[in-house]
Amino acid sequence: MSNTFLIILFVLIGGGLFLSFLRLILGRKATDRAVALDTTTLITTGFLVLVAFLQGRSMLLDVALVYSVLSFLGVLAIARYLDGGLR
Amino acid sequence: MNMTLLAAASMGTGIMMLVAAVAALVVKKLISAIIIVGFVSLSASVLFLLMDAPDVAITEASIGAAISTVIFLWGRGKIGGQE
Amino acid sequence: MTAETMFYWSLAATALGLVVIGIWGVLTRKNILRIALAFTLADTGVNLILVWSGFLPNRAAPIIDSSVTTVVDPLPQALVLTSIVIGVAVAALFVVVGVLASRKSGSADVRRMKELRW
Amino acid sequence: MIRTIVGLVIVLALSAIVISSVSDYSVPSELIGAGLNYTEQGVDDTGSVNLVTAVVVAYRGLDTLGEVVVLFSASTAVVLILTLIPIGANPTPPSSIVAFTAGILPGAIVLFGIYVITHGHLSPGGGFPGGAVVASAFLLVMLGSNTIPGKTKFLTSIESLAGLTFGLLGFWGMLTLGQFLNNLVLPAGSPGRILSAGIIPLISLAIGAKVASELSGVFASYRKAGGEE
Repeated sequence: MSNTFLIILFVLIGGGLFLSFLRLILGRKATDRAVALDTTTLITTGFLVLVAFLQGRSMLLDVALVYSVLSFLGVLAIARYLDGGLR
Repeated sequence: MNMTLLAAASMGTGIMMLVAAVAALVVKKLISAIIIVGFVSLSASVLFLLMDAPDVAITEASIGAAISTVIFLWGRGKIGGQE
Repeated sequence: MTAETMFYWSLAATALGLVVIGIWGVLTRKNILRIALAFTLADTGVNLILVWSGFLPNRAAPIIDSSVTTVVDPLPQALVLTSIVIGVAVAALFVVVGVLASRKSGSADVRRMKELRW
Repeated sequence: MIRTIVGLVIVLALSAIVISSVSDYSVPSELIGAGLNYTEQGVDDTGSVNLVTAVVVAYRGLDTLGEVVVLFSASTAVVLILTLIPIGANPTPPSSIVAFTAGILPGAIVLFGIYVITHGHLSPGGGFPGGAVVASAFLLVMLGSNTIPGKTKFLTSIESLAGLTFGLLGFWGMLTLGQFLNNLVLPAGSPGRILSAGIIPLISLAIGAKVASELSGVFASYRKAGGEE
């Protein structure tokens, strides 16, 4: 894996993370922030996989697996709350 | 080379995490603060993985993703709309 | 300053900053649930500091297989593993007690709760 | 206003103390003390490839028992308060998408949680994160249903059974090898296999069942407290 490719990957992931982070901080409404949290979670899952690749150990993929399974639940709970449930 | 990339990743994640932590305390609505604290927990999981602690990262991910969010959402629903 | 030094100290600065922000929030916020959120932030920061204290750069995660020769210290990680789960149980207790106190005083503002005043 | 200033002063003093205490500290390169001992002899002593699980369950197993007791008392306090003082509310029914998803996914999530628990000595995981994953599956069931789970007594019995199993496994080591929670009452096996590392997988199962049932009990009491009145 060449260094150029790695740098391009880091810049892409970091840029996407930063843009969705801006929406998370500056978002007008709570729904904007919830969608931004979902996007951030997806991009960060990609970053966790990249870290596992850099260290060359496949067992670190378990962390990304847990997050991709459970982050859906957190966003679902927030959506259910904004919808009027969970009260 | 790898160390430079890791340093950049840890510094970027740390700065975003601190900004989000301040934002969670000064933002107006409580529901937004709960969502932003979810992001802080996610960043903490990334930092744990960068610190070679996959066990701690997996625990933080499984707790911070759903369970702690739901606990605070429940409290917000019980207390009501005032801030 | 090498990249390794920056990596090491940026992790420490993040953890310390999180603890400081959390304590500041606990001391100055007024809503009881906002105080609980600040408490959770400080909890996360303390966990980061504990894991950082056993971290050595350029080593591998403490799971031994054929490709690994040197690993980081597993003892702080084992402590933090239980600390996270206990932290969320304590946060649940905090939220329940806060909800009950706000029901009693009629508001989520800690300035109106006589028992929690400082 | 005075509160903000006092808070800032306290926080700045705290950070000054911490920064001055680590100012002459450099990046370490060697392990010392107990960490060195654990990393050198951990696999031979316990048969567990994952050293963190070895420390949690075998070397510091008694501390883990105490921490499980702390978790138990915290969750019991939550359930007790919410049982004594009902707080009324009425949840709205979920949309059909959420209800459909909550019918399919929990089985897969529980299966994944059991994988995380039982592979705790081979890969990242163990009782605490696996129990949290299983509790999340219970949470998804509650998010997708409008009804209150009426019978949550089996949660209490699972919890007590898991705690009893932990204690009995500890006493097994005391009876046969003369040491509480001795790991090697079962053979250590070859490291890297699923059936190895003595009683570490059994204790992981007990911890996972206890964490999962305690967190699920907290959620069930939340929903019950919301349904009455």
